[in-house]
Amino acid sequence: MSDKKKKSNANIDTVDSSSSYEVASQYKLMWWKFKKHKAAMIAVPVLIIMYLICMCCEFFAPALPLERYKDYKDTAPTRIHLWDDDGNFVGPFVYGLERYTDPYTFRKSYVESDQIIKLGFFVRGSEYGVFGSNLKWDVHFFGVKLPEGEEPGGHNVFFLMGTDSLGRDVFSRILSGGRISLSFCLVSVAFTVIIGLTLGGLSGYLGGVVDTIVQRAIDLIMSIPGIPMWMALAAALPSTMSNLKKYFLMSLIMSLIGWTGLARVTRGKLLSLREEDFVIAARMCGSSHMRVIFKHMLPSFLSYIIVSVTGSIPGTILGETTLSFLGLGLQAPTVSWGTLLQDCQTVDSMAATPWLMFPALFIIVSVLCFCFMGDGLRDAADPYK
Amino acid sequence: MLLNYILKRLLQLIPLLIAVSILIFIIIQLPPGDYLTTYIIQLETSGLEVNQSEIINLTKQYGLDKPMYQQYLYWMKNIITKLDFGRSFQWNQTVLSLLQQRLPATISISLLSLVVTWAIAIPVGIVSATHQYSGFDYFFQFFGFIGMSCPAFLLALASVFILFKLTGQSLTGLNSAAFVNAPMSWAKFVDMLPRLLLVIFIIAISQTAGMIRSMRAMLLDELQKQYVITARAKGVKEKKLLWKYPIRMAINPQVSTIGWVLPGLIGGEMIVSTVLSLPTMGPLVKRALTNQDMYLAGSYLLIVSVLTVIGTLISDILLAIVDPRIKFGGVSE
Amino acid sequence: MKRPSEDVILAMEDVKVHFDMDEGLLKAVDGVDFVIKKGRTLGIVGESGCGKSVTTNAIFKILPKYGLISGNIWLYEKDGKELEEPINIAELNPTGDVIRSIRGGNISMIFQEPMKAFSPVHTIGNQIMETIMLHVEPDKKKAREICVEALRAVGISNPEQRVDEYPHQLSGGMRQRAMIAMALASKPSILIADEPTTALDVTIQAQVLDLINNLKHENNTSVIFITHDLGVIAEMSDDVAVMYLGKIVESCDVDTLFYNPQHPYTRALLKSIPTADKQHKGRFESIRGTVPYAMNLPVQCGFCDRCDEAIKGVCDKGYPPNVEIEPGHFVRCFKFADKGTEGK
Amino acid sequence: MENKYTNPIIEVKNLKKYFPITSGFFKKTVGYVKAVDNIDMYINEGETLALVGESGCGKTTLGRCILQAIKPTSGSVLFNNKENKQVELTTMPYSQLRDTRRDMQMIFQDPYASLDPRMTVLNIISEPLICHHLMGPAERREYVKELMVTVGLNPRHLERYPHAFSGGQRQRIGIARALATKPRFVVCDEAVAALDVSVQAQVLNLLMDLQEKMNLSYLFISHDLGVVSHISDRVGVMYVGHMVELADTVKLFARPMHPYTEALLSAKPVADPRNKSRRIMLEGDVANPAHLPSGCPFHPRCRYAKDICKEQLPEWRELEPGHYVACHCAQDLQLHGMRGYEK
Repeated sequence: MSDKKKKSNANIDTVDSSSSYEVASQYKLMWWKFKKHKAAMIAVPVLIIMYLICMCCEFFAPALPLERYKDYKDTAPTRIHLWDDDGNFVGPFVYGLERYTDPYTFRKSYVESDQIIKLGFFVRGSEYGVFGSNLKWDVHFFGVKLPEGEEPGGHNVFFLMGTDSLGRDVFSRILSGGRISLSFCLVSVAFTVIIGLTLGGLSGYLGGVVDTIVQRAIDLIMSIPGIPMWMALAAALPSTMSNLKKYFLMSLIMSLIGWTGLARVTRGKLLSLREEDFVIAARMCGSSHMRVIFKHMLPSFLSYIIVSVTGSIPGTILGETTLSFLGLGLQAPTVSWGTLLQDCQTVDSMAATPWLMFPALFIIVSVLCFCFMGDGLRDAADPYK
Repeated sequence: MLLNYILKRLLQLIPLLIAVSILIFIIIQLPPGDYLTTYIIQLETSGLEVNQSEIINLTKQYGLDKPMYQQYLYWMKNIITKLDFGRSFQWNQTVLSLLQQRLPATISISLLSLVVTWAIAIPVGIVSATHQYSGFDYFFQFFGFIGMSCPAFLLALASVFILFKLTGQSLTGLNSAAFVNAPMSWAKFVDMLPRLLLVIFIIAISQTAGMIRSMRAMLLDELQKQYVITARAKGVKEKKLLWKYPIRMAINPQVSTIGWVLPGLIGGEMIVSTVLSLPTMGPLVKRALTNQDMYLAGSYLLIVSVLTVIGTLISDILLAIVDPRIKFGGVSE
Repeated sequence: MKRPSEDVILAMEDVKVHFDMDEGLLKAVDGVDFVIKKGRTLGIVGESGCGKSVTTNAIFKILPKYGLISGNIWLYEKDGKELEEPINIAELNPTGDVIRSIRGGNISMIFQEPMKAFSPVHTIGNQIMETIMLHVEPDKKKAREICVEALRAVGISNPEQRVDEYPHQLSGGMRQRAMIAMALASKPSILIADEPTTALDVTIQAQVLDLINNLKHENNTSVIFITHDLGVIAEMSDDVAVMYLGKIVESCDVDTLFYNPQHPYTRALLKSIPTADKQHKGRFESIRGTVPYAMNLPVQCGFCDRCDEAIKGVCDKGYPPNVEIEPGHFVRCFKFADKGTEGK
Repeated sequence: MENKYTNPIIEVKNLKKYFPITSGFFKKTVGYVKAVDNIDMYINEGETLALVGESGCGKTTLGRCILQAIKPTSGSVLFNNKENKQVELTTMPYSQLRDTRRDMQMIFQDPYASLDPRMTVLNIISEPLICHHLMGPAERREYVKELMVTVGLNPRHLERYPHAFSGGQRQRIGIARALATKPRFVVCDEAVAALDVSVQAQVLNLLMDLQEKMNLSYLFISHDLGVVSHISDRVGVMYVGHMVELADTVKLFARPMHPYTEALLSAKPVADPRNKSRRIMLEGDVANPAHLPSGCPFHPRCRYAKDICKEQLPEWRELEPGHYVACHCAQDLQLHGMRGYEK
């Protein structure tokens, strides 16, 4: 009940607001149920934070994703210290890195020097365009405190999760890849919703020939294994295509399989709702077709749509990363979590530079969070049970 | 009764299979450039002489100069009458011979994974449901979530990496280097076994997670049903009762899910075998796709689709056998 | 516990079933006493949520895990023989051997919805034979013969063939007959019928009621008949217990209940049923308000808020006593607190 | 009594509703379920016509066909509208039908399914007002409160959602919604079947009060003969899609003319232990509406059946003034009515 309503009705005492359960709307009841799912209650803030950080990845990352530190290839993650060797508290800092060649194996690696490089928040770093615009800014959320006048890219370096074989900061690349991977699944799901709702809705509402055609199409798509079909379709995209185009086409390909599930849910719900007493009651009240659909039917199956859609996100993320990992999806220089993992395809590379596996952690955490959230939503979808 | 049902289902499959083959043919034709030019370029770049008569032969055999729909008919005709799936220019072999070399391994690995999936998921699901909110239940619920959120390729990478760290052995491939070209022998089999098990478990795990969840939910649902109380009221032993009624009812829908578990397993097999470079279809098809060797890729797609459709059919028939409501036409109520 | 008299088979003593739920303690059954006598039918009548089904489930010990049962349920006779030491069912292990030999063997049950009460994937023969093999005849072949006979006895035509059919192949009425066959196949001494005809049409209901009555007389079975329909009660029962909010508010023989009811709730209930033979197009005398939810209730007579005869300061201060106003006629009401001897 | 009602508000002629049974890949129609078959009847202004019958007999379908909630297969439904003009509902265009719905409403069986759980009581009851563009928001609010008082609800509960009410209270909300546009004809579809006895009596009283107050005509669909005997002026008995008998309530209960009515009346258990009824047991089960027996659909269960019953569908005849029956042998039978009605 909104405050507005209270005010519009002068005598407040006619409104019984003593017990909140009695006046709780659908969404309030759903929220109460959702709140009981502890894992989901943790997952949602984690996801929000991940999205926020990845959307503003230039600001939150200490370096730019394509920026190369030529002298620091395959560097292991830098350790952050708080106390110096003598036990004095300095605050967060790292030691400088020196190249070291093993005299027996000739393997190159880096060791900590005595140089103390202080870390800080809101530090100056490489310049970037804010949200891809021409507006330039060089402040980063955290990173090394560069001495006045020194340009970034020198020897005052700090790699939270190491660097790859070209000397690029893995952490910065993960955030940037997160922007692609995390937005990709939303775009794909948007396509899924558009196709699934339209076809499922038409199928359920019109019935007859349309229904038969859509049902057969679903059968058809369901009978071709998803991953090989994704791969075949992705491979059919010409390699000359621009990255942006490829991004959208790839998400469309993902949704070409995902929509079948949603269309089934939509159709089934529409068919069953059409026979529900309260919908017939609405028609008997003299509601128009549009009012019946949008005022009475849509709100009651919206929650199921949301559940179905959230349920399809993990599969999309996994599919995208898998395809990109196999080199069939998004391709370099586009950075996504899948393409990042391409660097550790063999046991040898994994053994030599295990920090390149960090993107996997982000994949697992984000998918896990979506799974928990989907679980919580499913529990809350029907608060009237 | 049952035979009738099977015949009816088989008849229904024909239009579906035709539609599947058309769709796959379209997918094959999607990449720019036609098969012949790609083939000629391939030959030229590898420094081989282009044999004109061979080109003409190919053109005739696959109707490559004809309009699209005729090419499709040629393709289908060759497959149905001669089992001729076309040629792979990359390997300069018929697709059929490639399939013969590698498909058996693919199919056996997929089917074994299916067995392992069930062997793990069903008992775990049962114990989870009957001991709801126990430590066991919580552990496997957590395991289920992890299994669902970890992509198969990552699982493969991680397990190979961990085993490498532990044993110092790289477990990629189906055999260690010494045995790759050796003829099949007991020693080779012993060498193969741990690798095979690893592959099967990796493929099975991601499917297992989902199936444990559905088995658990299904059984929890069935345990509330009135007929369980009826059986209890008859004085049936709790354990016997559990197996005879709710577990059987909860397994029924699992049987009917072969249709959607199988595609998942086939996809999983493809990814895992690519990552581990196994001598199965996976790496072959991946290469075919990246090099747009489309007859090979298309044939693979067609075969796995047909397998999926057959799997669905089998699961429907199994369901009809275990659930009398379907056998006798329509679920009442 | 001494057996009150020769013909008492089962006695409930202050039986309570409480459900420990998140929101509080749900007192589904709150102190119920009655006895089951040989060959007689006890009808339990009440509105939905009064605890009548939970009471009988307590006799079977088929309550959910969070259901707490207290009081005594004494069983004096087992397999047709008097027990030297009566069994207290309330204290039995719900999955133990003793209760399992009683369930289906000495006490059987007919459920409300025959469709849901049968497993859909087993033949009815299979499910009926299960009872027979457990309690009567372990040999499969002989059990099948008994099963066919049982089906014939409940009026199912072609029982040799029906034995191998699945529940969904039978009509609603046939399924309920099969259910009765299953319950009576082991010749139990007590049959509990939990709203056996509520899901059936009137003409089918008539068939089933007739069947239960005939079989009861043939086998001299005691019956507990649960229903909300006073018409069915009048047809079926010898003794009646009226339940309201987990308590028996009035119990007596069926004639007394319909011709000399004493508790205000019973009287109001009898007036509010739409019987066809009343004055045409008359208004109903209804009971105001609704049955409260049996959770976190104040200590007072459960009916006092809806009762026209409630005495302020008495009825809403404590539970009314159970009074035997005439031999065998118990009323739980403050109006009769000093008009008879207090019963158990 | 009878002359009081002479002005039919609803007239049903040859009404049929067949549901096709489809099968196979192409959904070929292989047969029909004849849910409602050739029904003729009328309802007078201000009277209550009850429809009784066992489950699956088509009484609910008939009620919905009359209100055009389901499009009938054929036949006509004439409605006497406010201008006292008979209009044909089956062929009426949708927009006009929407307007006409102001005058005819429906009360549902299941008080849990018939109210949208996502709407407040205010919104539920004012839905018909909004749809017909009656009154402004403030006025509507006051009117809804008034209505809530009329049906015995606390108007302070205006902003509550249905989940906060008991079954009986929900049914009152449903009644308030049905009455919001001041209709003249209401179909009560098993309106009290889901309620407990004590609450059922309250709701029935309310329905009778409202009828008196607003001069409503009811089509009261029920399976409970006890309820029907109290509330209705005339009763129609249905059996697998066919109307088998229709007469004044007292007449029908006292001297039924169709063997099925007789069996139905005798099957009802009477709340009187000293006077246990002698029942007429019907053999077998209700016929399957997808595979009706030839001739009279009741003949396999009828103890009076003759050869003609197996071959010919009996005609719908008015044997006595106002007493309609579809039975070949009706005039030759002396059937028993319900006790208490028989003199």
